[in-house]
Amino acid sequence: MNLEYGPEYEDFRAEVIDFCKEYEGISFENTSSKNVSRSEWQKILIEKGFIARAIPKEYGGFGGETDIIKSRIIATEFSKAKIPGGMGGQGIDMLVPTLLEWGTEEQKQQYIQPTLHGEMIWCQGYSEPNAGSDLASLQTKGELKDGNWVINGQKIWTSTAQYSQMMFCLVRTEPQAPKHSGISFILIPMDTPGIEIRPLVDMTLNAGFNEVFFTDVTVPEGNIVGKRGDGWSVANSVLGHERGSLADPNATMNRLNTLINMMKEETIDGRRLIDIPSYRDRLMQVQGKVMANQAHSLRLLSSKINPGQNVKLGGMIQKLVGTELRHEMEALAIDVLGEIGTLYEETPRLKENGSFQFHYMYFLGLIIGGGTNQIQKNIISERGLGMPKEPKVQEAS
Amino acid sequence: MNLEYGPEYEDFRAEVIDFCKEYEGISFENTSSKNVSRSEWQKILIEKGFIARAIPKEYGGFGGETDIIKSRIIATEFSKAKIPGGMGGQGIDMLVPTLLEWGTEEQKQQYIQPTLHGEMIWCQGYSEPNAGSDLASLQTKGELKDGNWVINGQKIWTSTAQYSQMMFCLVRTEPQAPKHSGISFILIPMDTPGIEIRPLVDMTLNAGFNEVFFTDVTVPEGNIVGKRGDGWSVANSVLGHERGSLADPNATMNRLNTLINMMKEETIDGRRLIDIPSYRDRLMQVQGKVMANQAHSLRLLSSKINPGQNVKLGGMIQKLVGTELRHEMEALAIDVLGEIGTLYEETPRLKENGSFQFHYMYFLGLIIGGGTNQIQKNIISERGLGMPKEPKVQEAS
Amino acid sequence: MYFGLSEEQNQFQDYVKKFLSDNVSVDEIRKIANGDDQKLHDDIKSGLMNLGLSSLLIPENYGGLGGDLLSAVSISQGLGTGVGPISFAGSYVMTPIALSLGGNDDQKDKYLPKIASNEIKFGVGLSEYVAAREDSGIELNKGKASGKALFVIDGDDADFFILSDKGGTMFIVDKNDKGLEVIQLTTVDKTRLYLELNLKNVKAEVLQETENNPFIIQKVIDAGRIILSADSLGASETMIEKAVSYAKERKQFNRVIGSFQAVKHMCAEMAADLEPCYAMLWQAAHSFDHDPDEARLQACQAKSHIAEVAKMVSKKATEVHGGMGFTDLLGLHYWFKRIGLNRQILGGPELVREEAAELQGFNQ
Amino acid sequence: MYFGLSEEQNQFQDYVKKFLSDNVSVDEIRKIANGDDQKLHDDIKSGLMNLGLSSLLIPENYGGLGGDLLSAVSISQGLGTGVGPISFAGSYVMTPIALSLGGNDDQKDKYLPKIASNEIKFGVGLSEYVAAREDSGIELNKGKASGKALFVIDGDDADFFILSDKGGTMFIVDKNDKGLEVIQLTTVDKTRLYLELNLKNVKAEVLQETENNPFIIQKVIDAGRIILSADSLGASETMIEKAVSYAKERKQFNRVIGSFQAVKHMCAEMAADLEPCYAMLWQAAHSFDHDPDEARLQACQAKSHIAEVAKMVSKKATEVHGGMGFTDLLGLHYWFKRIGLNRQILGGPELVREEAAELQGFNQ
Repeated sequence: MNLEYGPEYEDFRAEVIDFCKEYEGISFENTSSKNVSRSEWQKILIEKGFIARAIPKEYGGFGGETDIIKSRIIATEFSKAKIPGGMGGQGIDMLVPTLLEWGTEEQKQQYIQPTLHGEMIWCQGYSEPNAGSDLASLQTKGELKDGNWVINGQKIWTSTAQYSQMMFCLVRTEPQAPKHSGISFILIPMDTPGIEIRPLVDMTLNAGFNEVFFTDVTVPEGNIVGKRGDGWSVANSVLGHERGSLADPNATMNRLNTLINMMKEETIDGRRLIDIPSYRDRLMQVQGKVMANQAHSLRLLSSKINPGQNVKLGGMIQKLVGTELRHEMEALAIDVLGEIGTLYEETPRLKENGSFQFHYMYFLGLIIGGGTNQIQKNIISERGLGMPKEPKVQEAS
Repeated sequence: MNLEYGPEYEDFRAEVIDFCKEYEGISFENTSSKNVSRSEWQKILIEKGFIARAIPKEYGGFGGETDIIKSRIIATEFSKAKIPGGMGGQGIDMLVPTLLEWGTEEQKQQYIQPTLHGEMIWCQGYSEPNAGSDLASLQTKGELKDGNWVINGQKIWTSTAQYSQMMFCLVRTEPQAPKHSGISFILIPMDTPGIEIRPLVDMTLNAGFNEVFFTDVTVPEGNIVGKRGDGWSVANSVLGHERGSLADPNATMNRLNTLINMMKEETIDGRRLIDIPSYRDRLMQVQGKVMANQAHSLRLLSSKINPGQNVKLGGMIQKLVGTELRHEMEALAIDVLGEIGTLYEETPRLKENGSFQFHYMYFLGLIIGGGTNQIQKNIISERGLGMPKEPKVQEAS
Repeated sequence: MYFGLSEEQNQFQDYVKKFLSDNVSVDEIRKIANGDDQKLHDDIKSGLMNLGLSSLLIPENYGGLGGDLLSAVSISQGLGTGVGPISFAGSYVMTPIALSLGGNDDQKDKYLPKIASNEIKFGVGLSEYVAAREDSGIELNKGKASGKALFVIDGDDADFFILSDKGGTMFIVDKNDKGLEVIQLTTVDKTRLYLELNLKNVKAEVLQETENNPFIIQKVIDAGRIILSADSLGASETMIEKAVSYAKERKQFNRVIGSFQAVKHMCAEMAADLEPCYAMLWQAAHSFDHDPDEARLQACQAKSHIAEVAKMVSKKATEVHGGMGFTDLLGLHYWFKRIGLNRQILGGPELVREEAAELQGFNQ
Repeated sequence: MYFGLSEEQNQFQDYVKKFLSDNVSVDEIRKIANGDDQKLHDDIKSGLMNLGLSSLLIPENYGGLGGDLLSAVSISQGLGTGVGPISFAGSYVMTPIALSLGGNDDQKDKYLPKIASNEIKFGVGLSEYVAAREDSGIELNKGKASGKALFVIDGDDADFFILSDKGGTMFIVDKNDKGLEVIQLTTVDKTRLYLELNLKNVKAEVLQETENNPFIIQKVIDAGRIILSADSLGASETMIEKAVSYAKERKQFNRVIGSFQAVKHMCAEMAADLEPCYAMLWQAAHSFDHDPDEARLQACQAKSHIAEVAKMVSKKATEVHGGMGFTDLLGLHYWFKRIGLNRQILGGPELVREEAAELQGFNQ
């Protein structure tokens, strides 16, 4: 056990700290004297190797090697100094690594740099109303006509569709093939005629997702990534790059601290909530789980930088455990606040901007989304514990 | 809502109370001046119609009609007056009703009366090591040779096998038939040569069950109940008569009171356990569940005596909910006792005879036994909620 | 012996359910929740009132039906199944009980008939008596009330409010009193309205029998807790029904998802935990009506236990619906949120459990 | 940066696991539990001791290996996997720590080398300091101890006992003191022995540094809690392994039961809850060794959280085994019961959670 990163990383940390001092107070707000655009900031960060570190220089990256500890140091120091990090989003986190692996040279040239610089925003077109847990049964159809893909169908759960220039989309192009091998991965400009975006309101009353409808949406044949019918493999390599951020342990720890502070401030009959033993015991139970998850994330980090340290099962459980824990924690916050915990949106007496209720629902969404926790349990038992798959059934009775 | 039984039943209650007074202090112990044999006592109770009420007179019963309220009044008043009730056991509770439905006249004449009088004890031979949840896959084999059934195989989970004169047993007699239609229901005297009984120790360290081995066990052809291959139907009619007593709500309430009294007496650092808020909150949670189940059992009783009151789903959940609740309650008792809660068998400092640990394990056994709670959930979802069955699979992969 | 709702009570509940299923689909709920259609909401309210909700608990000699709490429970269950967007627990249960038990003859004459005939309406704010949060709490001084009532239920269209001081003395204030500031709150549950009241020397009409007699306010709270639990029970019933029927229709992997054991077991667990809640609730109401010694403990335990079960149901039923459960499309969240509200009003589970323990002398 | 057991620690753990799997099958455990074969038990004990368990935490200058708590955790996990029927937490972790931190030079000279060389053995009874039950508790008076220590761990073959008074002053008593009555207790866990001690004016050799310094006894208790948690973690690991492999073999309804989603999900839930416990435990031990400010909170939380997870695992793993899990045939219950014991020793979950809250100043 060694929780030190070593002197070379401490030098790097010093460098990051200096950088943070230099840019102290930087802001994307026009009103700020230290105003900088999102895109300029991306370029500065890339130049320092703080983001896009392992992406070749010719595509606009830093051209170095991935270094997960450096990433962590950057995240920690930026967070301390309140310096904004690099952009995230499905373009940078998912599309760019996919193109690096599967794209043609032309595609890499065309898309990676503007994406990294925040000039090209992407959304993801995977799920469909009838293809959720069973994503591979998707039915949005792509036909090759006169050198163009003509696409018809519907996607759902598409976040940021309204703000995106581009979508990467799974489309059934080989209807005769078995379901996993009939799919292609196609890039679609969002201003193509025939695309309709409808915001999808969720239980939090936000419209964080959209439905996207395609009617004879036509894009050039060359917008396919990988070969025809390779889409499932291409998409799965993307999934592999997806951030494990659904229930980030640091965010969870911050929420716990928010909860604790709230329980010290709020009262019932003049008594602090934290002094009510049944609430306190629930808090301690949640704290125990948070601590376990914090430690576990260090173990996972360690396994990524120490070859031979195998924490395969440990990686698979993150989403299941993390989302349930956050949901439980937010529920506790609501419970200890009692009636005040039910307040939401614009209202007097609201605590923490209504974020307890928001996250209580939002994390229920995450328990469901991205592979419901039932699917997660299948994966853990099959891939993690080597248990047999559900026997296949031909047709529902 | 009317929780009164009405005047005619209050008359009956008065009659029962008189009876209890008459037999006050009755005992099966030789040492008692009011000694009576088990069998004599059975006869007295039958004569009054307090047990075997609906069993025809010619087979040794009372010859009346089933009256569930009278049964309840008897149980209540006997319990108050500490008068012993009638015998239970698999002969009286399961075999007798089965014979009434399926037995030949000769079988009824031969078996029912001695069984009711406690002179013939029965055990049940259903489960096998490889036929548990999937009981119908049982393999104990019966072949008809020279007018006799020759039985080979093994049974498990046979309680009271050592004390029984007879076993009613499920045997595969038609190996070519589909699995549910190849089984016969056969009566086997336990002193038949070729029967070996081995006690089966369980996690409570008691041997409440046995394994029973059959080697060329030979019984007359006429010992079959119902036709060849009818055994599954015969046995299922018996299951229908099985007592819903796995987690009797009154027993649960008594245990709760034991737990509460213990929490008032025992201390930590001089403080009563019940004054420790986290323990108290758990106690209150358990009490809430017990109260819900108590009320629910009244609703079920009501549905049995009021035609048209349908509580079908409510009846299906009893075993699942009741066994989990008892297990949880005993676990709480152990937890509040701390180290002392771990004591077991003969030892200083033991509380309540070690019954908290015993029941903690025993009810885990009941969660598993008699159709695991996983099977119960299948039944509730399929028969109670009308959800589809698990698709059938031909052979394990 | 008969344990359950009577034929009449079942029928009354069926009227409510039928009215809601005929007139208040998810689309209507959504319009009301969004405040888009006041007329629609008014029509639904008056439709429901026409069923006789307002007169149910008013004694017959004051023009009401003289019903008991179990009858009110049957209605509340029905309202819960369809998240009926209408006042009930406060205006038509707690209020008539408070007036009947706590009012003098003049007060009963003055208010009860008009409640029954739906000429006047009361909101109820007793949260501070149960658990005062922040700067809330009201002091009575020579017939004047000052302070804050943080969470008043059924306050929409209210002409009067029943409030209490810290000792449990209940009193009526008039909505039009110029010392009274009415502040609208927004909660996750938009099927019902909740208010904060700010009082500065407001004229307080004390319910005389409640002075130095906390038994009455406790009785009123018991009734409120039982009725809110019935609402959650009804909402849970619907959530399970919706989950089961969604699971029977929705296909993934060439199967209806309801044939997957994981989904089946979630549904079985919901049903198994909810089923005993019916009897628990009816027994609590029956005790309230006929066996006062048992009623308060049963009300506390029903409030706590049903809140816990309903919370579990609201989560699992949403999960069974997958992504659709998380959207507004099916509107499942209206039931989810209604359960969330009922859980906290008049004491969340931990608080009422502690009260249950106190009642039994368990904490010294 | 490396977060985990070192290669050496893993190896040490593997030795322990291998010794147990080679020498201590369920049949051996059963014989030992039944007290049927003292020689067998002695052989197993000495085989395990030969791996160096007794010297692990003894400082090098006293003839030990000078290992840290994380190393002891790795051993304890290994012992837990095979329900190793041997003393560890008390005799070879808490004792050396108590003597090293609390003893004077003479005491260290006198005891530590002999513990390392396995010439003497200590039992430990600090339950009364954590939570005194019934009439237990010991008073020290002029070098004499009187009272009762209710739950002494690792008391088999002990020559001495480390006990404490209510203030946390620890002291040694000699097994042969004629004022000392040793009472054997029987618990559900027969893989280890537990004792009650009854003291009447027994000579008490006080560990001087512990007088007026409860920091030391707390440190000893932290270590004990971490080591017991490691034992439960190991036992849970085995229970999951056994459940998974049983589910892959056992057929019902023409399928291995491990292909049923209900069974798969039970196994997945066990694994998902247990997996983060490894890191939690190692971090607690690491803090104990290197970051004392964090150690006590982490020890409390690890004790509570792992106890809860292990309890859940012990139930579900038994359920996956069906009827076989309930019998003695597979002996699964030895793991079940070991988990049950560890849960209660040195404070059950509620008690240590309350201690965790106190440490953070949460309850005033």
